[in-house]
Amino acid sequence: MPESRTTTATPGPRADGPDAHPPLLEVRGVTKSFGSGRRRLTALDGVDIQLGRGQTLGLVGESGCGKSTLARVLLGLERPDAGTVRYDGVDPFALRGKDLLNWRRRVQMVFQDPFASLNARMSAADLIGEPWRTHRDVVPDAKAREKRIRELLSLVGLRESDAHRYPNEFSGGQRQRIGIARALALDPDLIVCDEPVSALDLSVQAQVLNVLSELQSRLGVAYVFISHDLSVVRYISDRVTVMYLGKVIEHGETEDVFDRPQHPYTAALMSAAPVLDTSRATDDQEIQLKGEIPSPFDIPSGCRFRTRCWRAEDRCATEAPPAVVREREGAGDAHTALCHFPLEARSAWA
Amino acid sequence: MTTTSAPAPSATEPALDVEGLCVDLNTASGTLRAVDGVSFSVRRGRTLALLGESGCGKSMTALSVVGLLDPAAEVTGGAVRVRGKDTLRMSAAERRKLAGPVLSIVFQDALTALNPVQPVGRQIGEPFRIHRGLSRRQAEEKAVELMTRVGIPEPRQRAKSYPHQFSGGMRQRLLIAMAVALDPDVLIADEPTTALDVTVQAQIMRLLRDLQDERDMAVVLITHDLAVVAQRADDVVVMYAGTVVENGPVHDVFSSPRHPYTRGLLDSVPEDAERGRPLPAVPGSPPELSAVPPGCVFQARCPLVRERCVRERPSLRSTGDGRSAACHFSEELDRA
Amino acid sequence: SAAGDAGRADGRTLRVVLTQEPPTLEPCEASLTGTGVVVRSNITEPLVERDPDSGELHPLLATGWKQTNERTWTFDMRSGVTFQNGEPFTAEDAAFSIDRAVNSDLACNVEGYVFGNEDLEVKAVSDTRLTVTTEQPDPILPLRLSFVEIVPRTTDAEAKVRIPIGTGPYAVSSWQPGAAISLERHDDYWGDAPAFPRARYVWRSDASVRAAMIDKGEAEIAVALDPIEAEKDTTASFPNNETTALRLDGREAPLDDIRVRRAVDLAVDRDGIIDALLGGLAEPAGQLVPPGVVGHNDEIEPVRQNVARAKALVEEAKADGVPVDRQITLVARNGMFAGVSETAEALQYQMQQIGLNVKVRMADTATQLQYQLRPLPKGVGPIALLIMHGNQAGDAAFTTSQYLLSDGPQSAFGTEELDRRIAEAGALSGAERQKAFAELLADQNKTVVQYTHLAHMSGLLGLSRSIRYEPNSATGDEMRLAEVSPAKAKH
Amino acid sequence: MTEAESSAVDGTAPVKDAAPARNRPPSWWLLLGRDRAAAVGAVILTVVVLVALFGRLFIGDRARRQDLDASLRPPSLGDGVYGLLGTDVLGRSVLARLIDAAATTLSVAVPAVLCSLLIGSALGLWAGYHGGRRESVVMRVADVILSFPSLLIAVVVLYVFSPSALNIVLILAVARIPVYLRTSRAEAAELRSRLFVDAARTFGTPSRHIIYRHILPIALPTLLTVATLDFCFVMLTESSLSFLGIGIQPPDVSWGLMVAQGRQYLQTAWWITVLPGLAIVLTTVSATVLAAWARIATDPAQRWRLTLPRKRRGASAAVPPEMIP
Amino acid sequence: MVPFLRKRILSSAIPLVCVVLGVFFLARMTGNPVDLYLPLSATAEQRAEFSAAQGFDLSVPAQLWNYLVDAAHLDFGTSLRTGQSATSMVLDAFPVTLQLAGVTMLLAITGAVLIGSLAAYRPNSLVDRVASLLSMTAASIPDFWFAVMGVLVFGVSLAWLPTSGTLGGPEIWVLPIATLLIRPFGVLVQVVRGSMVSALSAPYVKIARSKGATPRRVIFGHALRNAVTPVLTVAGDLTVGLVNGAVIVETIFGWPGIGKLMIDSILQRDFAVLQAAVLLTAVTIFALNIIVDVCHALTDPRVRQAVPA
Ligand SMILES: Nc1ncnc2c1ncn2[C@@H]1O[C@H](COP(=O)(O)OP(=O)(O)OP(=O)(O)O)[C@@H](O)[C@H]1O
Ligand SMILES: Nc1ncnc2c1ncn2[C@@H]1O[C@H](COP(=O)(O)OP(=O)(O)OP(=O)(O)O)[C@@H](O)[C@H]1O
Ligand SMILES: [Mg+2]
Ligand SMILES: [Mg+2]
Repeated sequence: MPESRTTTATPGPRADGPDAHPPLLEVRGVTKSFGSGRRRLTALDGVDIQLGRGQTLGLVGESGCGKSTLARVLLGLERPDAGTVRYDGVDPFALRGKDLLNWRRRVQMVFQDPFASLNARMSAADLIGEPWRTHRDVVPDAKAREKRIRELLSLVGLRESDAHRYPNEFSGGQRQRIGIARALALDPDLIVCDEPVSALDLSVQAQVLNVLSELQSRLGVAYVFISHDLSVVRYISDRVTVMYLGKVIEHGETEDVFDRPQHPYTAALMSAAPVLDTSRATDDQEIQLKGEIPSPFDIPSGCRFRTRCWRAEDRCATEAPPAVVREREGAGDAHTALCHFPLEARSAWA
Repeated sequence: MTTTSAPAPSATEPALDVEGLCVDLNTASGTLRAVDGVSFSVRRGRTLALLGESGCGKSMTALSVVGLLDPAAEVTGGAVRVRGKDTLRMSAAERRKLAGPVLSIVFQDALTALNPVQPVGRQIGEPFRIHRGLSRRQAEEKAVELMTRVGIPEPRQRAKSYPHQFSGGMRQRLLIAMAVALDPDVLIADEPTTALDVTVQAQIMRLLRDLQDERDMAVVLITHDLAVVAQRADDVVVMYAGTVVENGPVHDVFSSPRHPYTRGLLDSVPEDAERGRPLPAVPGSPPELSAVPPGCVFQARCPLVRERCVRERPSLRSTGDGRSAACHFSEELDRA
Repeated sequence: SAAGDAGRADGRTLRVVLTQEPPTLEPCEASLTGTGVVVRSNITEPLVERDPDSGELHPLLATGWKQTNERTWTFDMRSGVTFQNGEPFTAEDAAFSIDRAVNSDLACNVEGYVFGNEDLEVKAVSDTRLTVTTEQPDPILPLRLSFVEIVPRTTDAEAKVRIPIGTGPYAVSSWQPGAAISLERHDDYWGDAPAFPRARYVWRSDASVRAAMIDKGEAEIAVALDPIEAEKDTTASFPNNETTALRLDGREAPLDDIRVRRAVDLAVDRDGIIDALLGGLAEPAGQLVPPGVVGHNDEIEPVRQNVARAKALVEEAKADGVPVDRQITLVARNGMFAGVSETAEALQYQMQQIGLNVKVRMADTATQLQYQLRPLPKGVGPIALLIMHGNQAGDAAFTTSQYLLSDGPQSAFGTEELDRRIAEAGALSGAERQKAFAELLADQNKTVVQYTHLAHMSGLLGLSRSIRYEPNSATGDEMRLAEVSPAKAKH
Repeated sequence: MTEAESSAVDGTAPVKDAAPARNRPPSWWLLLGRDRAAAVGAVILTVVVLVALFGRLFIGDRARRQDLDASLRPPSLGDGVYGLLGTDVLGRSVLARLIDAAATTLSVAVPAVLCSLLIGSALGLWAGYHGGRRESVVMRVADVILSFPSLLIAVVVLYVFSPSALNIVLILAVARIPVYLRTSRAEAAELRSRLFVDAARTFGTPSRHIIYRHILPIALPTLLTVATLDFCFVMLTESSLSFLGIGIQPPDVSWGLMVAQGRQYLQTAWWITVLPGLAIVLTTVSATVLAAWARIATDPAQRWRLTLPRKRRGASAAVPPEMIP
Repeated sequence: MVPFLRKRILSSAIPLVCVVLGVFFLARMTGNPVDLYLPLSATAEQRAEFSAAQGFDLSVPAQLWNYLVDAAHLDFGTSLRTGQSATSMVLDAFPVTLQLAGVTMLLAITGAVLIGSLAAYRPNSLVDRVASLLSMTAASIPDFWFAVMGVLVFGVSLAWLPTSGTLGGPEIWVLPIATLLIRPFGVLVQVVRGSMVSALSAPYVKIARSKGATPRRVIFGHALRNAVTPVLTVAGDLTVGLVNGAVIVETIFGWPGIGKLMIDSILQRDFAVLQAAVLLTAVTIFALNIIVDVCHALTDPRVRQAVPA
C-alpha cells in the first residue's frame, strides 16, 4: 500500500537539512511483518533512517533484529506494510518501466550470504557481468565488458584468471568479493552492504574496506553498511543506527554512539566486542546480557529490551520508552535513543 | 589439568598431532594440492588457533583430521595422530570409534548442520547411543543435561523441538553440546561464531572456554577474528596457500610476528584505524592452487621479497621460544 | 505346481476359459455370444434346436410341432423334465418364457434379433401342449423359437435376471464377479448325465494366456486361440460359419468403377493370407455364405490372385479418368478375428501393389459399426470395410437381405436387378430357393462386385489332452459341456 | 606441491600477471570421453538418431514389402542383409522394419516429450516463480489432467477422430504436461526465494529473464532427467496403445507397435518382439545414462567427478523428482 | 492440520467437478452406444426405442442435468452392458485395483529404498552401477511383454506359478505384482538414489559421521527421512498411474479391477459405469495427493509448521 504512508516524526535523523535537496535516501516509519494471524512476526516496526549522498550509515543489531529485512525493503525486494521509502524524494515502489530500471541501476546490494547469493552455475565473469544484461547501455560491447570485469576483479582483490571459475571453487571470502564486484558493476549511487565482510579474513576485509572507501571518495557512493563487527562499522560509518527487535533504538554520529552510548543495549553490544589485545582479559568489563532475544512473534510490551536489561524497572513494561535526544555540539545528526533510563556518557563501561 | 580416562595421553604428549598433512583436490581442470604439508599439535587443555586468509585450506585441514573430507578431496600424505595412533591409516570402523569420544568437530554452518527432521534432543543424545549403547530414553536424558549445560532454557521441552525452531545462536550451542557430549580429547571448532552477532558470539566463546576448562579438552579453533584468537587461544598457527607460514604462542606471535604475512594480517585490523584513512592491507591475492610458484608461496605479495624467495621455498624453521616461521628473512621482521 | 484360477485339475471339474466375462447370464440375452456360450444348452434349453451341420431342427423340450393353421403352430412338450429348482417343466413355463422374451418390455436381445417388432400370441393349451400364433404367416417360427431359452414361471418377468434357472444339464452354483462362474451338474436332468459333475468358467482376454492355461493344465478348454497355436496337438479348429470380406463402397470414386472393384478382387492373395496369417485354418471364399447354408453356390471358385490383370484393370480405369489415386480407407475392427490387423495390412499392401492408394484405419466396435450400418457416414471418402458375417440361421436370405440389397442395412449399394432377384428368391422354397440364391450370389460377383470375399473362417479351440470334445460350427455361440468327456473314457 | 608449469614466474611481478592463464574447463567431448557408459550411450543415441533420420533413404520400401511366402523366417545370415534379423508374419524384413520404426518412434516420442516439456516447464516455472493465484490455477489444471483417465482421452481422440501419429503425439503430450508442470513449479517455487534470484531482481532483471537465466538452468537437469524417463514412458505408452489397438496405425510401424503385434509370436518367433523391445530398452537406457552424465557435466560443482579415474568417481547426485508414470 | 486438510479438500472440489464434467462430455463424443447393444439387423424403430429407453435421445445438456440430479442422490445409473448398477460394479472392481496398487507400491518403495540407498552410499561402486542399470532397464521394459513372458516362463515352462487369475493362494499375486512393479521400482530406485546422494552430502550427515555413526545409522537414521520428500511425490504419482491404469495387468491376468472396467466401458460405451469409475478414481487420486501432502508434513517438521495454524 504505497499510498498509505504515515509520516509521524519519531526519533531518528532529522529531515530538515540546510539545503532544500531531499536526502539521497529517506525512510520513514517503515513497518514490515511476515505471516498472518497468531503467527505474525513483526520484522520492522516503524523504522526511520536517512542517508545523504556519499555518506555511510552503519546498521548494527542483534541477529534477527530486522537488518536484512530493512535492506530488502531498501532494495524494493519487499514492499513495506507501512511507511515511506524515498530516493531523492522519489518513491521506488511507484516506479514502472524505464524509471524503475534507472532507479535499479542506482541502488545495489551486497548480500549477507555469499553462498546463496551467487548462482552456482554461472562463472565469476557471468556473475559480475550479469547486471549489464539488463542494463545493456552501461558497458555496450563485449570487449569493454571483458576489460571491465578484469578491472572489477582486481578491484576486489581477485585474480583475472578467476573469471572463468565457478562459485564452488572459491572459498567463502572469495565469493563475497564476487558479490561486491557485481554490486559495483553498475556504478551505483547507493550500495546496501549486508554484512559484506563478515565471511572475510582480515587481510581481505581490509582490501575490501579500502575499495569501498575509495569508491566513496572517488565516486561519491553512499553505503548502508550492515555488520556485527563493530570495529568495522566504526571504521567505515559516518553515522550509526542500532536496531533491536525491529526498532531503531539508537542513532547518532559514529563517535557519539560508540563512545557515549545512551541505550543499555548499545552499551552491551560495545562491551561484547572482543579486542585485539592478548594481554587484556576483557570478560570483567563485558556486560553479559541475560536470557535470549525474545521471540519476534511475541514482542515484549513497553520497552522491548526490558527482558534482558539490567536497568529495567516496572515502568519499562508498561510505557513505551521516549526518544531521548542528546544534541551534539558540532555539525551532524543529533544522538537519539529510545530509553526510559538512558546511560550517561561512559557510565556503563570503561 | 587432570587426566581423566585411562588411555588418555599424558599432559606432555599432544592430544592431537598433525604432521605433514597433504590434501589433494580434484577439479574439472585437474588435481590441486589444497593443503601442503601442514603440521601442528595441541595438548589437552590448550587452545590452538588456526588463522589464515580465506581459502588457504583451514577447513580442509580440519575436515581431513576428522576424516570428513568431501569426495572431491583426498588426503595424500602425512599423519594425524591421536592417542598415539595415526587415524589416516585406520579402518573406517576404527575411525568411527574415535569419532565422538576422542575427536569432535563443530562446524560453522549451524543452520544446516542439524538434521532438520529430527528433534534436537535425539540428535544430541545420539553419541551416547552410538558409543555408550544407551537406550533412547537414557540418551535423551543425557541430551537434556547437555542442553542445560550449554544454557538452553527449558531444555526438557526444547529437546522435543526441531532445529528450525531455534535461533542461530541456540543452534550453534546445540552443535557444541553435541560435540562435547562424550568429553572428547580434541575439539575442532571451524569458525563457530562467524555467522553470529557479537553478543551471541561472546556467549558462545565463553561457553567453549568453560567447557574446555571443565573437560580438559584440546581445542583447535579456526577463525578469522584476530581478537577472538588473541583472547581465547594459547597457540596460533598461521596458514597461507595451504602451508603453515608461522606458529607459536599467541601472545608472542601477535606482538612480534616473524612472517610478513602474519604481520600484514595484524596490521589490517580496523580496530584503531582512523576513518577515511586506508587500512594497511596486504596487497594482491594468494597464488592460485593450480599454479603455486616453486619458491616462497608468499613471494608475490611480500614486501621483503628477494631473489632467493623465488628460487627456494623456505621451510618452517624454528626461531626459538617454541615458535617457527617459514621465511628466509624472518629475523629482519623481528628487527623492523 | 500351482493351480490356476479355474481350480485344481481334479478330473471332475471341467474348466473353460473364455475371452471375457459374460456380461449377464439372462437367458433372453443368450443370442449374445458372451452369454450364450455359457447359458445355452448348458443351463437352459429351448424348445427346438437347430443342428449346426445339417441345419435341421431337432426336438429338445418340445417333442414335436406342427403348423396347425397359417398363423398358428402347436408344440408338444416333453414330460418328465424338471427345472433346476425342482419345479416340473410344463407348457405354462414355455408360454411364460416366450412371452417374457418376445412380448415383454425387457428389450431382450432375442426380440430384436429374431422376432423383429412382431408380438406372438402364446397359449398353454394343456400341461404338454402349447400354441403360438403370429401376426403374419411365419413358415420358420420353430427356427425362430430355437432362440428362446425356457425358464420357469417363477422367473422375474419385469426385470432381467443375472443367474437363470433352466432345464439344462448344469445349474449355476456360484458367480464370483470378475473371477469365475461355477456350474454344478443338474442331477434330475432329463437327458444323459454329463461326464463332468462340475464346470467352471473363467476368462482371460489375452489369447496367449488362454493358450498357456491349456499348456499348463489350468483349463481343459480355451476358446478363440490365435492361429499361431494351430499346430499344437492341444488345439482343434472348427468352421465357425463366419465369412470375411471386404465391402467396397461403390458410391465413391474410384470404387464406383467396377473395374477397380474387380481389380481389388483380383489383387487379394487369399491363400497367402490364410496360410501366413490365419494359420491355414480358413478356406478361401468366393461368396458370403459358407457351405452348408441354403443358397451356397458350389460352383463359385474363389478368385485367384492375378496382379497383372488387376493392374491392367486399374490402368484402364485410370485411362478413362477414374481417379485411382484417391485415398481409399480400409476400415477394420480390432479383435474381429485373430490376425485382423495383419490381414488389413496385407490387404492394403496388395491393393497398393495394383496402383491404388489405401490407408488402414483400425477401429473399435462402436466406430466400425458406424461404417457398417446404415445410415452410412457421409464425407468419409471411399471406404473398403472389412466385415465378418456369420450366418447362424443357415439360410442365405439372412445374408442377402442385409448385405446385398441396394438399401440393405449393412450394404453400401446394389442394383435394382439384384434387389428384385433377392425378393424373388426369398419367396421360394426347397431346391428352387437354393438355386435362386446360388445364382444371385454368382451374379453379384459378376455384375455388382460389392464384396471382395476373403475366407470362410475357422475358430480354434484349445483342448487339454485329458478331455475329448468335437467342436462344431455352433461351438462359438454355444458350447455344450455335456458333449465333453474325459479322454480316458474314450480309450 | 605440483610444480608444473610455473617456471616462468617472476617473483617480483604482481601475481595476477604471473599466474598462468587458468585452464578453461575441459571440453564436453573430453568429459564425455571420460565417462565410458555415457560415451556408449551417446554413440547408441547418435546411431538411433541417424538411423531415424536417414535410415529410410537406404531401405526404400523394404520395411513395407510383404512376402507372405517368407513369413516368420528366423534371423539368418543366408538371406541377405534384410534377412539378418528374420522376417515378420507378413514376410517383411525385421531389420528394415526396425529402421523404419526408429523414425516413427522418435517422431512420436520426441515431439511428445518436447511439447510436454516445453509447455509444462514454461507454465510450471512461471507459476512457481510468481506464486499466488497463478500458481493455484495452474496446479489445479495439473490435478485435473492427472486424475483424468488418459486412456479415455486416447480412445476418444483416436477412435472418434483418427488415430494419426499427430493425435498420438498430442495426447501423450497433454497427458504428460502435469509431470513437468509439477516438477518445474516445485523447483521454481523453491528457487524464487533464493538470494541470487533476489540479487537479479535488484538489477531490475525482468521476471522472464530471471526465469530463463537463473531458474531454468538449475531446474533443467532435473527436467531433462524427467524427460528421459518420460521418453521411455512415451514409447511404452505408445506401445500399450498399440496393444489396445489404438496406437500407430499400420502400415506405419513403431517399435511399440512391433512389440505389441509380435507378442503373440513370442513362443514361435521371438525376434519379432524381442528386437524392438531391445531397441526401446537400449535407447532409453542410453538416454538415461546420458542425462545422468549431463547432470554432472553441467553442474560446476560436480564436473570434477568426470575427470577422475573411474573407480574414484562419485555420485551423479541430485534428485530427479516427480518422474511420474 | 485440520484447516490445512479443509483447504486442500476444498481446493480439490473444482478440479473434481471439471473431471466429472469432462468425462461426461468426452464420453458423449464417442458416439451413441445404441448400435452396440442391438443386433446388427435391428430396425430403425428398435434403435429409436432403445435410444429413448436409455435417454440418449435427449439433448446433451438435458442428459447432463439428469446425470447430475441422479449423481446428487449417489445414483450413477445402470450399466448398459450388464444391467447392474454402475456403483456396485465400480465398487466391486475397486478393491482389486487398490490391493494391487497398494501391494505394488509397498514393495516398490521398500525395495527401492533399500537398493537406492545402497547404491547412493557408494556412488559409482559396482553395486551402484548394477542397480542403476537394472533399474533403468526395468523402467523401460514394456509391461505387457514382461507379463506375457512371465506367464510363459514362470507359468508354463517352469510351472512355478499359476499363469493368471485371482483365486488361490499368495502365488497368484506374484506375476501381476511383478509386472506392475517393474516400472515403479525402476523409477523409484533412481529417485531414491538421486535424492539419497544429495541427502548424504548434506552437512548434517557430516555431523552424524563425526559422531561415529555407522553407515546404516547414517542412511536410515539421518539421510532417509530427508531424502524421502521427492520419493513420496514420485511414489504418489506412480500410484496414481496404478489406480488409473493397471489395465494391462488386469487384462492379461484376468484381475477384475477398475482399469479393465474403465477400458471395457469405454469400448462398450457404457457411460454410466465409466462416469462412476472415473469419479471414484478421481476422488481417490485427489485423496492420494492429499495423503502425500500429509506424509510430507509428517516426515518434515518444517512443512508441518508452514501449514497455517
Ligand atoms: N520471508 C520471511 N518470512 C518470515 N519471516 C521472515 C522472513 N524474512 C525475515 N523473517 C524474520 O524477520 C526477522 C528479521 O530477519 P532479518 O533477516 O532481517 O534479521 P537480521 O537482522 O538480518 O539478522 P542476521 O543478523 O541474523 O542476519 C527474523 O526473525 C526472521 O526470522
Ligand atoms: N570443489 C573445489 N574445487 C576447486 N577448488 C576448491 C574446491 N573446494 C575447495 N576449493 C579450494 O580449496 C581451498 C581451500 O578451501 P578451504 O575451504 O579449506 O578454505 P578455508 O581456509 O576454510 O577458507 P574460509 O576461511 O574462506 O572458509 C580454497 O582455495 C578453495 O577455493
Ligand atoms: Mg541479516
Ligand atoms: Mg573454511
